[in-house]
Amino acid sequence: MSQASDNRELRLTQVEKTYANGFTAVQPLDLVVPQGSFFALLGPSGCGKTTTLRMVAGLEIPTAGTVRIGESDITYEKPYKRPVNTVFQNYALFPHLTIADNVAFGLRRRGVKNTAEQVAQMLDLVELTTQANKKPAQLSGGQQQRVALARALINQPEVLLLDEPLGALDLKLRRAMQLELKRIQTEVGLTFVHVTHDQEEAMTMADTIAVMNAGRVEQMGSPEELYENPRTTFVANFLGQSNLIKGSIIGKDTLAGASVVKVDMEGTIVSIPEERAHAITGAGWVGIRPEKVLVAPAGENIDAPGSHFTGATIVSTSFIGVSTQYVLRTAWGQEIAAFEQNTGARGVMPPGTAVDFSWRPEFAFLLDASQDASAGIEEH
Amino acid sequence: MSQASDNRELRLTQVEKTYANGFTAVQPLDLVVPQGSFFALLGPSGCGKTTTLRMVAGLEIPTAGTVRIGESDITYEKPYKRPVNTVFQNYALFPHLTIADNVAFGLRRRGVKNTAEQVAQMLDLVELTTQANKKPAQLSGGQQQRVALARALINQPEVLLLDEPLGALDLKLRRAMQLELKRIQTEVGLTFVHVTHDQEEAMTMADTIAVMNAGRVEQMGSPEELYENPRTTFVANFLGQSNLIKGSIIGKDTLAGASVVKVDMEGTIVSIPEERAHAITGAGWVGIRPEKVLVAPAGENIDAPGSHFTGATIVSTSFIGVSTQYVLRTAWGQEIAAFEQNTGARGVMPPGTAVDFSWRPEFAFLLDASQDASAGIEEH
Amino acid sequence: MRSRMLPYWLLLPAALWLFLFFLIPFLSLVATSLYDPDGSVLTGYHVTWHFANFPDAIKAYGPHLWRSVWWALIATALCLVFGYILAYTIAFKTGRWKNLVLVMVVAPFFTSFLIRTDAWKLILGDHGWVVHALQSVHLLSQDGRILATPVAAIAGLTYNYLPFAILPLYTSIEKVDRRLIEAAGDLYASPFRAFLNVTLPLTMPGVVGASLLTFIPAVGDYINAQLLGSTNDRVIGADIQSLFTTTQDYAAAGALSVTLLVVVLAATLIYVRKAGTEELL
Amino acid sequence: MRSRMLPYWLLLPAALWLFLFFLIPFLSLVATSLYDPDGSVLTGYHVTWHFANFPDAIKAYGPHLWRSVWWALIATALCLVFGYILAYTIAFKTGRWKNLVLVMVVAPFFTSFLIRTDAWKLILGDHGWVVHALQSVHLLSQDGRILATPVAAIAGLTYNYLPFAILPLYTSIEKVDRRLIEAAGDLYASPFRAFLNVTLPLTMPGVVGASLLTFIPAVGDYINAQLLGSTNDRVIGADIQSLFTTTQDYAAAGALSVTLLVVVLAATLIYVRKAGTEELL
Repeated sequence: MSQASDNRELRLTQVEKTYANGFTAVQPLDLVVPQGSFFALLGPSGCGKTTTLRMVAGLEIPTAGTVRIGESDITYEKPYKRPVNTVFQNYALFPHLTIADNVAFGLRRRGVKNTAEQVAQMLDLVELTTQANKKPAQLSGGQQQRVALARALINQPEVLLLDEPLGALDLKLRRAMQLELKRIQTEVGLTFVHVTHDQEEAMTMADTIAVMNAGRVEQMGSPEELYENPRTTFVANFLGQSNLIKGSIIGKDTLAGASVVKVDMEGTIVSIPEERAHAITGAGWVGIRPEKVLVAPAGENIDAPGSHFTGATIVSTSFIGVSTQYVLRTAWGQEIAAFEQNTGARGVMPPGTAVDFSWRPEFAFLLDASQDASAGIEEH
Repeated sequence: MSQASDNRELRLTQVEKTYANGFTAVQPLDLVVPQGSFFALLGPSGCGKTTTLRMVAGLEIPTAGTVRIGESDITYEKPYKRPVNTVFQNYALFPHLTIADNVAFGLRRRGVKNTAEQVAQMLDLVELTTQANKKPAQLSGGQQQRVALARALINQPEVLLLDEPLGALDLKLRRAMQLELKRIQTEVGLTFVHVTHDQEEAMTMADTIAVMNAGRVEQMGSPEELYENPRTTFVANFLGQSNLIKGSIIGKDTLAGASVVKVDMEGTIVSIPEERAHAITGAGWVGIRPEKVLVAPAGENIDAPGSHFTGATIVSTSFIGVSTQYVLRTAWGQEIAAFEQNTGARGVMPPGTAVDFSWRPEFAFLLDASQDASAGIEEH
Repeated sequence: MRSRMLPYWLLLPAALWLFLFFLIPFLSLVATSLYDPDGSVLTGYHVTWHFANFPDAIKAYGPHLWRSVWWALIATALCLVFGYILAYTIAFKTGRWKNLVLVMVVAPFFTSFLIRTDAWKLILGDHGWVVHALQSVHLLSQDGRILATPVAAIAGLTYNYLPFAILPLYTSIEKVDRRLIEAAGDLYASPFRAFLNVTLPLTMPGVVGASLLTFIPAVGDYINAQLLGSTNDRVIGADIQSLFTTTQDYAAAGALSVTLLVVVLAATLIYVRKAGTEELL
Repeated sequence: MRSRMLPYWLLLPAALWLFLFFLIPFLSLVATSLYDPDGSVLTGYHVTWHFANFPDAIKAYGPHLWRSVWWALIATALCLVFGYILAYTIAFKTGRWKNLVLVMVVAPFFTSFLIRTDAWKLILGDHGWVVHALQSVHLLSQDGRILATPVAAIAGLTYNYLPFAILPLYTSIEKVDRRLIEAAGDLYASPFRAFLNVTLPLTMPGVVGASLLTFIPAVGDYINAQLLGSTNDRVIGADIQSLFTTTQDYAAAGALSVTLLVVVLAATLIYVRKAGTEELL
């Protein structure tokens, strides 16, 4: 179905969805997904990411705005006429059809007579050739997921939509399927739009991530950009974990030839690179990722030239194999998290240990303090 | 119900369970769970851990062996007469009763007339006071989990059994509930026996972990012991991730006053401390955890004196925020995994980079090569 | 926009159904109940708003109505007890035989209502083996009989409506999560208390459904009374039937039908409210 | 050890049920069907293995049996069509009105079988508004009638057994995962193809259940034929009934009953096998 047009990017322009009951699931939204890219919509449940996906699939009609693939406007096109296929959250395999018939379903509906060869190729791609004549219920979760993928891919859609495709799998299997999906996307070169609430999944697979919250895109960029330089507290907390420390912004300065913003943080002056400072006056949140916080017993040398703090104590220590997670109480009484990889260079420090900690100033970021510091930390 | 006896440890002696169809779910098993400890049974599904738990609860009768709490033999005691309560996998809250009535259920069955005060205290402990008059279906998953906990704890059982109590929660909530459960266990001081297949969960919470596989306990010990010094390939792979590299064992030696076992590993002689060597002749697997493998661009200095290897290439790079996961191809053609915390000390190295890698020999372990190197890696 | 009216259009079949199959018959009946009682096939029938048809009919047939309700209640209670035991056994205790046993239970339904009732007539008849057996152990006097007694009629009702009781009971018992029963046991409830405090409350929808599915048709049934009961013990269904077909006293027949309908609806509403299962309706 | 025999003991109620309510009536019937045909109330009845009862009965009543089967088939087909439309509408299109509409559909069931049929008799009667309406638009001749025709009898069967068709259909349609229909649409199936290729195959258990629940009782039914049909169009249920009660020719009644039972069982087995839903039984 891929057409020989030059640019078949997916473009959402001012797309909006308000339901009959007045609830606005998606605020006016602009998105451009380049052809052949792996794009992730990341956000908590209810943020509008699934509604956005369904509007692309044609399962919901936008209240306003347009959905285009290349030059063709598909905003009001019926779902069964769109060059778009979906891998549904719970796979939605047809229970009364065999695996082969499930995979052939789309081709047959489009009038393709001889589907056997294409089905065989596709089953080979997802390594399910031996399961062709089984019914979906006889397959494991991971196998069902691959059938759902094959059933969508065989139609060679211009855009493949994935709605939390790995949500039903357990942790280890999920990690394995992430690599698999990424490999297949690279191989077939289609545009993938992937909806997920699992930040690790989005970061592992996507070229570009759009973080959604309450119907809006909070920030969009590559995984590294979003992780290293979040613009809002929501992104800082939802994508990984962040320590946010209150400070008052002093103003811009130049340090070793680079523009920085200086902040008085609990009596210590820290310098944030200007491109990482998303507030320039008043109060601000100084943010730092736990793995950037290096800890050592009080007085020992720390390999992180920059912001150095003394007088902290370890409050709790969790050994989780790969790393140890510490919670420190700082001299000014705040609890902050620090991760240390168990490289073996140092043993695990028990709670109560007096420690110093430090971070390289170029990894801190500065956010506007008018935002809720706990936005994006899932409540229960 | 806690009795004034000196030692109310839970003791399973040669407990065995074979079903009518001949399947042996639990091979003869000895376990001692000290009073007041947090004990985890960890293993993949079907390993017999849940059957073991159910035999303690009285929901299954052992084919042979005895279950004792202190001096009392409860092997054949009816479940409703045991000083044991369970937090079930899907909570098993009574849908027709309010939260308060759910929590009061056990007390009422034992003839306690005035339960209001104890229920109020217990709801306070799990922070659900305001939900007392709701029905379970009106609560979120995390709240239901806490009701299930309160309903069991209010009976002050001598042993509290937890059957994958966090399995139905999503990742972030699971991590929060782990800390909560651990806090409550420390507060109430009861014996907790916790069944799980999530190794991170077991390591975060338990004092002692028994790793089960195919009806047998493979290894038992503290989380650090099991993680740092696994005795079988199953434990090495199931509890975290391991690189296993084939080598031929040369024999014992003494190095700087310590007993070591020397192994010829792909041309390099490595020394494994004797207490970490679980094979002493023939072929062996040299095991090393990915976070112990330090990587640097070829020729750069690595802060890990010991086994040093050159001529490797990065095959894949996954940035996951907290850390970057590399897969390297070694000079002898094997793929091995290495994790690097994103402390900011070095940027992410792209695939194709020529690298050296190294690990401290005291963190390697040596396993018998007759074992399957992929045991415990969940297949799909 | 395009489909805003669609749901309303699609409600049409249901509305039509209700109109055709409930409202029209019901209104026809109500109209009939208000006919001039002196009408006949020859003189024609006319709605004269003759409300006296109701007290007249109730005066004449009140005891029969009362007997029908009473018999139906006893039959419903018996159906609930037997049905619950059977359904519970099938749902919880038969394991892999479950399907076989379910087929066994539904099997009698494959013979028609009438044939089954006729067969019972043979069995319970004065020369049948049941009477002989009961007489030989002196549970029944030598000239005692079962056929043509209320016992036979109620037994027939119970037997004929038992499948209607078993199916909803089975459905709701089968849905009970076994883990809840295990949890009750874990929380110091003996098997009996677990049944009272967990299983029974959770299966109330099935109990209510079974009650309604047996009581409602049993009240109007006259076949069992006619074939198995005594001619002295007339039930309201038989009265309505003969008024409609033999006597052709449509006014009385209509009044009696409406009265019966009101009694059944009232009984249902009170019962459902008492059982606390309003959400079922 | 202690509970190894328990499951067998618990199978007892089901076995007892089958014995009492199916095997005994069935064996009684079979015995009856082999009575000496010359027996009477006065001379008594004896099993003489008189197999000729069967050809005799079939010869005498074959056309009636054929008519019953034929009418039941038509009524079943009509029930399936109307029932599917109604059940589909309720399950998929009524949204939050679902419960209300379900009550509407079940409401007619609250009046007894007999009263409903009698009410229909009034409606379809020669002086009822249906006939007048049809006559005034010349769809029916001035002396044409509906009552006392096969049309009325089949309409009555359809009407009375429709609730039995709707409930299994509704249950199975309601269970269909809407996401499968969305998935079919996503995979280039128009709504009509999605219905044919996904919804319909997935609801086959409901179709089979509905067919059996209407066909089986409809074959044996004689009330509709008696009240609404013509006296010239006798059905097999009426024959059995009058042989049992009026003529007291137990031999012929028994032979006819057994024949009917065999026909129904055979039809069921063939149908279920054709529909490929053996696992339902």
